[in-house]
Parts: sequence; structure tokens; C-alpha cells
Amino acid sequence: MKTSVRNREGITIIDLQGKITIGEGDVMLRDAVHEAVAAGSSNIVLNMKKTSKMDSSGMGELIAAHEKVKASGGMLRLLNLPENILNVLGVTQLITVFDVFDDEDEAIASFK
Amino acid sequence: MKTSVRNREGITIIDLQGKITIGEGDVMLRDAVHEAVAAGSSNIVLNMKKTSKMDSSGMGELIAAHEKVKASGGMLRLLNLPENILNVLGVTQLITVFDVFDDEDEAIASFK
Amino acid sequence: MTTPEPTIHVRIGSRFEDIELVDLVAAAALTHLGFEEEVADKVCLAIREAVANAVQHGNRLEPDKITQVVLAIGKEDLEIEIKDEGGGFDPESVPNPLAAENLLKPTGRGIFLMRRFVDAIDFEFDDSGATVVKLRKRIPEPPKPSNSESEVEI
Amino acid sequence: MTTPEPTIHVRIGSRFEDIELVDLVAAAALTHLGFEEEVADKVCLAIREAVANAVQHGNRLEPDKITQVVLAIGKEDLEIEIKDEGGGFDPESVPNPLAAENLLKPTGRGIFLMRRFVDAIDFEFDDSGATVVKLRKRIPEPPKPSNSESEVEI
Ligand SMILES: Nc1ncnc2c1ncn2[C@@H]1O[C@H](COP(=O)(O)OP(=O)(O)O)[C@@H](O)[C@H]1O
Ligand SMILES: Nc1ncnc2c1ncn2[C@@H]1O[C@H](COP(=O)(O)OP(=O)(O)O)[C@@H](O)[C@H]1O
Repeated sequence: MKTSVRNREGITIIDLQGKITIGEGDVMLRDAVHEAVAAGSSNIVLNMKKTSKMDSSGMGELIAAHEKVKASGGMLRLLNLPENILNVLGVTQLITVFDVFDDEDEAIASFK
Repeated sequence: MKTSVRNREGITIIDLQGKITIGEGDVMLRDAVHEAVAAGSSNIVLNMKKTSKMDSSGMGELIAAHEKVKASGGMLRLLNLPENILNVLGVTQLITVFDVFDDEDEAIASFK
Repeated sequence: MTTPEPTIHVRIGSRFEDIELVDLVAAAALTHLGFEEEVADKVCLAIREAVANAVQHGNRLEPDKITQVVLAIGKEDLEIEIKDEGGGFDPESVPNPLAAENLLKPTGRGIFLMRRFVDAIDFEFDDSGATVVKLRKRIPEPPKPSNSESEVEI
Repeated sequence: MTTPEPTIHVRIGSRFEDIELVDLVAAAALTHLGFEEEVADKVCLAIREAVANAVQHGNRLEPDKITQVVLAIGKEDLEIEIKDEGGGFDPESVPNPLAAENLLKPTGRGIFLMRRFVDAIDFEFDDSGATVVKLRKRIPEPPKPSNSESEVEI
């Protein structure tokens, strides 16, 4: 897993690439979100366009990220969910918890 | 493995797609060459652009094809060898047995 | 005597990175059996969850404890067994992750995902209490290897 | 006590299509170990040739005879064993396929390819005479799984 962080109009976008799975990808997702929040970002977009798979540990970290950002007074958005990840979030009904976008501009605009 | 046959200027081109390996691909290569020779083709080009791998059984059938075509009074040419197949034909020195081309027009012209 | 059914037996320690190995090997077997990628992804996720539980809950990440995975390719079904050296647990008492009070919990979705993505699941506990999770998934028809496509035109 | 080394044990009948299964499983293991595709292709070909010999020459395609392949992931090397239930043979008497008189022979390149594509090869014959081919290949450094790449920028 690989994470990289960029900024657009005051919103932090974290691009996730690879597997958000137990033991590594999950930890890296957590670290990236914690560091962004610690650096003062309140509104965060997770861009999952290049996320290849996610297991239940990854889902757990996604929920933890959601809670963490909310606790810091901000909001979390998910962007560009691949079909397989949409599917597991649907099956577990986690999809109801998240705000999901297909378009980066719209995700950014949603914070206004 | 998948074979399909076409004709250009009296030359038979057999396009090979997939694995030329023991038990299936090797047999299909043999059948395709035998059928072409039986149908009266004497000059044959094997287009291996979409050949994914070849094992020693596949190499054996390549030699058998070469001998078969020669016995019928024609010539066999190999076209578009992928890197990995070039490599195994090099290691086994079979590359010295075959006329190899990178360009279909040149392969066709070589029969003139 | 009939041809024996192919089996793949993967034996790993209790490290997270070994879960990845099992995932890749299972994906290779599913590809060979002609599963569509979308279905293969789901079955692999079910296997991954069972292996993660064996490594984490069963073997508690103790480095010398073994997790074993067997993939047995039957005539109609792929049977998968995941075995640890742990103390077992009561599958009946695992809470429903879809219940409103559990929806935001960070854990508790593994067994649920297994149930959803295979045709049958069974938990057995051997004499020592160790868990054997048995998963079963129907092999798609025709159950031919991936290189079986053929088309000869003369 | 140290973490046990992962092993993959594939048990197949003596059918050609099962060779494909071994190839895919071996490729998955090599990917996991970080082998470059070009090297992985060569090691898989060596394994494929050994399995084809076990199925064809050792077990003579008799459907009830078993071919077993073990991939043991050591600290530095991948050790591969291919075992059949045949009558063995004399590896010393296998002719050199590069010799002019053999160059156009349709067979006889399998063992040669194995020797070229792994670091070490050994033939053993058990009490019944059955062949065990042992191949060894150095695992590339760093011997980390394929998902280990990381880059965090804040
Ligand atoms: N192999 C196992 N050995 C011991 N306990 C297990 C095992 N598998 C599952 N469990 C128990 O069942 C619970 C639910 O498992 P699961 O649904 O996979 O969610 P999670 O692993 O996220 O907790 C675990 O928290 C654990 O207590
Ligand atoms: N597992 C085996 N059992 C019995 N004989 C074998 C075995 N492996 C190889 N041989 C013998 O060694 C010969 C050379 O093998 P190889 O180099 O792979 O070429 P090929 O299989 O094309 O003949 C075979 O023809 C066979 O006689």
C-alpha cells in the first residue's frame, strides 16, 4: 500500500494505492489519517481509485478514520470506489455510513 | 491455446494465441500445421505475437512443424516471437534452426 | 481407481504477511478452476478472513504456531479448510455486524463476509479445541482449466 | 522457537491439466516472494518441466498415480521438490540437447532447461525407485512481500 497526500482548496486528499488489508495497508491508512488530522486537516477525502482490495481490517480502519475525522470537527468523504470495494461496503451496509463520490470536484464542493 | 489461419499472397499464416505447452497447446499447434499442409499449404508463417509461453513439448512441436513443412517441400517462418520465447529458443539453441522475423511483410517477402 | 483430486496444502506461521501468500495461492487455484474474477475475489476474501482469524484470534500471532489451509478441488466443489492451534470459540455468540449497535464497530465482519461469499461454512473444533473452518464453493461449469479455449479455422 | 517457514504442498493426479495448476500456484508464490516476472517465468518453466516428467515418464499418465510438489520458502532460498511414483532413471545418461545430433530431436530438453533456470538441481530416488527432483532458487533481496512498497507524504 502507498499513500500520498495533496491539498485542494483547503481540503486534504489522501490518494490510496494498493491493498487496504490486515497488517500493513490498514495501518498505513490509519497513520495517514492520523497524521493529516494532527497536521490540522479537518476535512479529508480518501481517493480510492487505485485501491485494489479491502478486507474487514481495512473496513475497520475506514470506520475508525470516519470517527477520528468527525471527532476533530471535520468530515470524511470517499472518492472513486472500485466495484469490488463498493460491493463489500454494500454487503456490510457500511456504505450507509459514508458519503461517497465519483467526481473529485463534487467531493471538494460538498464541503462548502 | 487458440489457432487461426489466414492467407496472404499464397502464404499461410497461422496466428497462435496462448500457451504452447504440454497436453493441449502442443497438440493444437501440431494439428494446425498438419491441416494446413494437408490443405496444400507449403509455405507457412507461425505468428507467435500472442503466444504467452512455451515449454519443451511446445518446442518439440515447433521442430516437428519445421520438419513437416520441409518434407512437404515448403518452408516455415516464425514471426513476432515474444521475449520469453526468444529466450528459451536461445538457451536451447533452437533459434539457429528457425528463420525468425519481426515484421509480417518481411516474413511474406522472404518466400519470394 | 479414479484420478485423485488435486489438493493444495499451505502451511504458514502466524504472521500477517503469510496471509498474503495464501490469498495469492488461492487466487491462482480459482483462476485455474475458471472462476470469474469477481467471484474469485469474493471467495479469496472469505479465505483471507478465515486465515486472519486463525492467525490473530486462534494463534494470537504467536510466531511458532501454525496455520494450515487446504484447498481440495472436488468434482463439483472447492472445499477449503483453515485450521489453527488456538482454543476455539463459539460461532453462535458472534454478534450480527448489521445490527444498528454494531454498524460502527471496527471489528466483527469477518465471519459475516465468509458466510456471504461461499456456499457453505462449517466450524469444527478438534480435541485440543483448535478451530477448523470449512468453506465450500461450487466450481463453475465447465470446470475446465483456463487454457481450454480453442478455435481452429482452416 | 522461530516462525515456521511457509510451505505449499500441491498433490495432483497424473493428468496434463494438473500441470497448469502447479504452474499457477508456483507463479503466485514467486510473485509473493518478489521475483521479477522474467525470472519467475524461468523458474516456473523449470518446475513445469519437472512436473511434466513426473506425470509422463515417472507416473506414465496412469490416472491413480500421484505427483507431489512441495514449495518450501526458506530464509534465503526457495526449495522445490517434485516427487512421482515411477521407477526412476539415470540422470547421467540423459543426452545433451545442444549436441548437433540432438538439436532437431523433438524431446530431451526438460532437464536441460531445469538446470539452466534454477541455482541447484538434485535427483534422488527413494526405496521404491521413485524420483524426487529437488530444485533450489535464491529468493531476491529484499525478500519482502509484493505489497511492501510504501511512501507517505504529508
Ligand atoms: N479461529 C478463531 N479462533 C478463536 N476465535 C475466533 C476465531 N475466529 C473467530 N473468532 C472469534 O470470533 C469473533 C468474530 O470474528 P470475525 O467475525 O472474523 O470478526 P473479527 O475478527 O473482526 O473480530 C472474533 O472476534 C473472535 O473472538
Ligand atoms: N521423473 C522421471 N521418471 C522417469 N524418467 C524420467 C523422469 N524425468 C526424466 N526422465 C527420463 O529422462 C529423459 C530426459 O528428460 P527431459 O530432459 O525432461 O526430456 P523429455 O522429457 O523431453 O524426454 C526422459 O526422456 C526420461 O527417460
